[in-house]
Amino acid sequence: MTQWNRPALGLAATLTASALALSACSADAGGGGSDDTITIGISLPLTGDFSEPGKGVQRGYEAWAEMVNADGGLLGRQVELTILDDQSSADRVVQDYEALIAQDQVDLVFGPFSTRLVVPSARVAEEYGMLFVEPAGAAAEVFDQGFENLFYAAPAIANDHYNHLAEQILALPEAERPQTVAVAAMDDPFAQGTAYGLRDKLADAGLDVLVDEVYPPNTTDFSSIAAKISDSGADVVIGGTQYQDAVNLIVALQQLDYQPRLAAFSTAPTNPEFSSAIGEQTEGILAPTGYTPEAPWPSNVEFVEHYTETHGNPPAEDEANAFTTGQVVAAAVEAVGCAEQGDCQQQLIDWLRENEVETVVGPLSWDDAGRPQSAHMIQQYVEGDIRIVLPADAAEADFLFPKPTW
Amino acid sequence: MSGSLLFQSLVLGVLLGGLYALLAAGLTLYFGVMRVVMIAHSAFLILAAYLAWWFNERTGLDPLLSLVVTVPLFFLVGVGMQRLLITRLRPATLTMMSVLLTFAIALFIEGMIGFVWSGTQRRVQLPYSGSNIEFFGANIAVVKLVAFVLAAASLGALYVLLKKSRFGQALRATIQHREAAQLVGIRTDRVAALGFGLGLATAAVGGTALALDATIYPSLHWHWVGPLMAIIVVGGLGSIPGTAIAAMVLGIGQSLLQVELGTTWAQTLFYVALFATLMLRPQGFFGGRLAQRF
Amino acid sequence: MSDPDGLATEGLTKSFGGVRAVDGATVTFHQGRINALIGPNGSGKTTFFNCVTGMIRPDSGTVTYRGRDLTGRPPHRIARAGIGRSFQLCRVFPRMTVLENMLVAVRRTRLRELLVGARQAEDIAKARGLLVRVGIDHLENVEAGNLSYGQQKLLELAGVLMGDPETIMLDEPAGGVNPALIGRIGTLIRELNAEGRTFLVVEHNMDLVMSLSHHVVVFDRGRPIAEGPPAVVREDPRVLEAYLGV
Amino acid sequence: MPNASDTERPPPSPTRTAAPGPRDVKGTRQALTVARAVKLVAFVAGAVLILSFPNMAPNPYILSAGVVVASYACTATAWNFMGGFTGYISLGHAAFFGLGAYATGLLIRDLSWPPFVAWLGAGAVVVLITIPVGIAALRVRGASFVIVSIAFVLILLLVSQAWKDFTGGSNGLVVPRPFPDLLRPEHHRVFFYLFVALLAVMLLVWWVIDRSRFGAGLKAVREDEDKAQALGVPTRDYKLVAYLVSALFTGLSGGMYALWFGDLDPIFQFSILLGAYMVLMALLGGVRHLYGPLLGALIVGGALEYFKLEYGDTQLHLVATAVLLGVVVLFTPNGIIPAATDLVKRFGPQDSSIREMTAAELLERNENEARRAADE
Repeated sequence: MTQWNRPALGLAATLTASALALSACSADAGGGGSDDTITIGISLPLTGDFSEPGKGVQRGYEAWAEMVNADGGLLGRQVELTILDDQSSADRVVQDYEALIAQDQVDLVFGPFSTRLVVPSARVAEEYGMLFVEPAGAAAEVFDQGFENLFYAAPAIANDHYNHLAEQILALPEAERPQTVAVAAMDDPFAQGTAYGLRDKLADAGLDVLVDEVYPPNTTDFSSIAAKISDSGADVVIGGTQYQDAVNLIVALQQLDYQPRLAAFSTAPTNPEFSSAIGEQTEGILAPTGYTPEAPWPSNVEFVEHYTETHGNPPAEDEANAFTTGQVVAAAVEAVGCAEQGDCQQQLIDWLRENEVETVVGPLSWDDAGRPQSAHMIQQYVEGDIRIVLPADAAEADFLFPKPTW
Repeated sequence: MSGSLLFQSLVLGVLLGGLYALLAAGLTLYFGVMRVVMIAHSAFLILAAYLAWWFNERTGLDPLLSLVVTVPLFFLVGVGMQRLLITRLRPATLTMMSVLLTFAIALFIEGMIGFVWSGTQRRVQLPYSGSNIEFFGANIAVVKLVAFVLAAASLGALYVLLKKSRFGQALRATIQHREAAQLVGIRTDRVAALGFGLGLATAAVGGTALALDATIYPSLHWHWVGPLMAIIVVGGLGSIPGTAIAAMVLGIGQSLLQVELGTTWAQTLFYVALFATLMLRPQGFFGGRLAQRF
Repeated sequence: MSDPDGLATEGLTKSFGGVRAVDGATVTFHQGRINALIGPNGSGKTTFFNCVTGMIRPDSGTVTYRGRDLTGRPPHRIARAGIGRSFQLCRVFPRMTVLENMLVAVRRTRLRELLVGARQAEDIAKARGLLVRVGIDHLENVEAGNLSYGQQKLLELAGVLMGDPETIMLDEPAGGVNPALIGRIGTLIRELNAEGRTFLVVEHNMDLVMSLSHHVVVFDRGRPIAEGPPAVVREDPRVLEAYLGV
Repeated sequence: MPNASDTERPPPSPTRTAAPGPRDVKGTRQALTVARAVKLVAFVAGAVLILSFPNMAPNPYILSAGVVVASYACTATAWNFMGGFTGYISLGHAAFFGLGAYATGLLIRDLSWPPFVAWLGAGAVVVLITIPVGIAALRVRGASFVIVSIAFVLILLLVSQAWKDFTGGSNGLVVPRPFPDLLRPEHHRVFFYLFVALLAVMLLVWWVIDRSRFGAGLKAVREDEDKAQALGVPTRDYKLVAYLVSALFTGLSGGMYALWFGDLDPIFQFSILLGAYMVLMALLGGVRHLYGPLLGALIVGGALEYFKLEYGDTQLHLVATAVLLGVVVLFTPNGIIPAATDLVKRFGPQDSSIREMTAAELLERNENEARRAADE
């Protein structure tokens, strides 16, 4: 008859054990918020679909922390980053922020990468009353969720990234102006936001959209999408891309010998690995950017100098956006004079609503929903280097059109 | 859909179908000799692709050369797996438990790949990645053609081995009727181990072919395991020719549907075919009569 | 010759990959009698048996029982039509006790009857009665996998009886058991037949077949080649040829 | 709650044994009472521990980890309605979890149903979708069934990614909070109890089926499907009902998860890994036992959450899960409950087994086994 009660006994034993284990492991944590340091919790996609930009953001955050600490810290306290890997998964990112806030008792949080992960994590932060400044949630949807704690630390939201390029195309003489467009976008609010912003402006001006494809983030085989684009022979190809998908799509297009007159891809071309990944055939490829290392803002000069010293190359956009996030939060903390959970967070939020912050991407201010109020620039590969070509007043090189063959 | 696009898709479909056929043949081998559904087959496929990538990354040599190492290595791993793991399972629950065991192996490989090489997407960079040749108006990427030729040659070699060699005869006899094969003096346990090794060797070849033109990441194998499983059920479990035909048909079908429906919906073709097979002809469409009982 | 009350097949055919295991078998079994089905190895007896009991769906032909067409019906329908069967290599539920094995065979269809406890007093009483009858009642709480092969055979027979079948099909009841037990099984079959149950027995043990059965059907190459009382069949030249010629 | 395991004996006849000769009836009855008392105490202690967990949890994160473990316990127990009773191992139960979650979210979003009405509605949706799938999947056995179960998850993953207008595609679906006014820790607390209540219902239903005639038929399917059918058990219908019950409860767990978590992502909802966790938890605990999956969920789920907290999320989780699954399959396919019981039996002096056999029977059994081994 002993057989009867084993399960129940085992159950009780396990329960006790796990309760003890959980309580025990919580005992040694919770010490994060000690007085000498300011701990900042971050969750980033260090593996998974978004790992390339995720690591860029990590480098930016770390550069910011090093510079702040070298400078004496925030409010005279050293800054310490706690970075968790969310594997590009929404479920993980929520648990990560919950752990950072409730378990580790971090003083501040910074946002994760990619719009898909920003929305769930912003909700956790809001429910704990935390200020949430983020480097990557640019899509329009992010700002329609009614968040009161959210600020995007970049010049403009996704749909406006290509505004300068659209103007430039539409200003071309009728005979030269491209007539047809092919669009392929990742099923991701940011990637789609950028591509659709440009697509809609061109369509409104009378260009024909011949191909309009969407693919899930984990897609790796682009041969059929490329076949469709190639078959359409569109003048303009717009890629709503992150990183690897752009590389794959471009290689697949090259395999089909498709030669557009203008090619624009979001995010990927700004990555330092990009040109070797597609076989150095980058000439003429366009990308929007909110950042250029050449920008004259005082903090940017320092940032570029420090970053180039440590990494050997100037920072790219992801790094800069992360750095900007740090600058925005730091400005609020210094102004309000506190950095801990509780009422302090609301004071930080209120301060940011009212004030403008000087950053590496220029002065930033926000509307009530946290939308930044500036504009993006357009970059292009010219003679092997990526240069700002639009708007004209910031241009480092001339806009190259039509695009040379790849 | 224009004619040229149709033709282009057809060509892509044939290239893809060849790879499917090789990989599904491997799966069929395991099932034939051991009644084991080898979930980890595509995990080994991705592992081989990673090894090819890593080889290229380290040495700068063509990833195809990694075959010299991976094929014998995978063959031995296959023999070892059959000998040390599969035979430990009780015959009564072999089929079910082997699914779980190979599933665990698949997870293990996925985790180890992620641990060693991180979850970042990888792609072999070759000087000829973007090159193509023209074929009656369709453009065929050189890398895809190389992959197809590799797959077709291996499948052909496998076919000759099974048809002509004594080992092949023993293997086919074991697949058809294990007990009868034992009665005529075939050492079925050894044949099974070699069959397992051979199956895994197809994964090595397939993985290398895949690495030429695909972006790889640790969990990619799930995108292969579903279609491959569907192919072997549609083709009739245990029938290699049936599997090859099903692989071609479904590969071409997928490629054509992609144009109209997009990549994601097109993949559902495999599962629609799988469910249709179960409802209409559970024993598979191209021979094989083992499905229902196993 | 045809008995409208009995089990009969007409032109039953089943092939496996080109080999006709059962090839147009037309057989009528005598109701109320002990029928035996014999034949050399590979003559299609077991496939025929499986076609009749619904384990295998025949390619063509019909199975009728008491005027009802049972062709291609699932096994549980055939069981519920009153035909119980045993398996060639005796099959019991190894990790269930002897009594639990018996209770599986209790047939109920109404939801309320299905959800009540499996151990209803009436069922247990009936099961015990049958276990007493086959002589393994002292083992009712032993897991069936721990029984000897002979005991498992007896349990299987008792399980079949739980469903009160009018016709009982036994696939090699004497296979692999010791002579003493063969005698016991033979006696049981006779007793049950005397109570009015029809038997259809596939058997290799010629002594048992000849002493037990009233009617013998001889199979070769998937179809009956001879039938009749044991004494007649034994002398039939076709039967001798089938057995010796292979 | 008594555990009607396979070895349960009816209380009125506790003295029937295989061993011949008289037994001490009084002693047995006393042992029975003691066993019952121990069992009752253990049960109450377990229940109290579970119910007081939210109050013992030192911070909301631990509480949320508790909710995750509770949801694992629900899914593993729900899985066991199919896997445990019939022996049909489904690696694709995440499909029902995801379906329940998405159906709940979509009923709230598109039809504006109240959250918990939508949750029940989602259960009905899951059952409706499962009927044709079950009919197709249950036409085959063994490995083919597993293939179909995996295919079902993969197909739903594709559909949920591709059908953007309906499911939100890869962006996922946001499910509104059922209790918008609750603070986050309170929200966790409420859902912990909701999950525990769902689990209690499942355990009750499991117990009812386990001791019923229906359950006896299902277990017969697990042991030998052909034989069961030959005895008149309508195996297809039985399996289908078990499959539906299992899918329903898995779907309800998924729907509850959706209400709790709020953000649905196709890749997580329709994840093979989640299905693998269910199998691992149930097998580890023991599929033939009422509390097996729950025990497995506490061990595996607790370990998962613990390691996540201590070491972050690394690929080694996958490796650990894989190794554990491999070890369970190779060495304790019946789970730790029977293994522990056997261990206690072997070393414990107290237990004079009911299954005690005479020497003759033991000999016979050994011969029998040897014979069968020779046959194979």
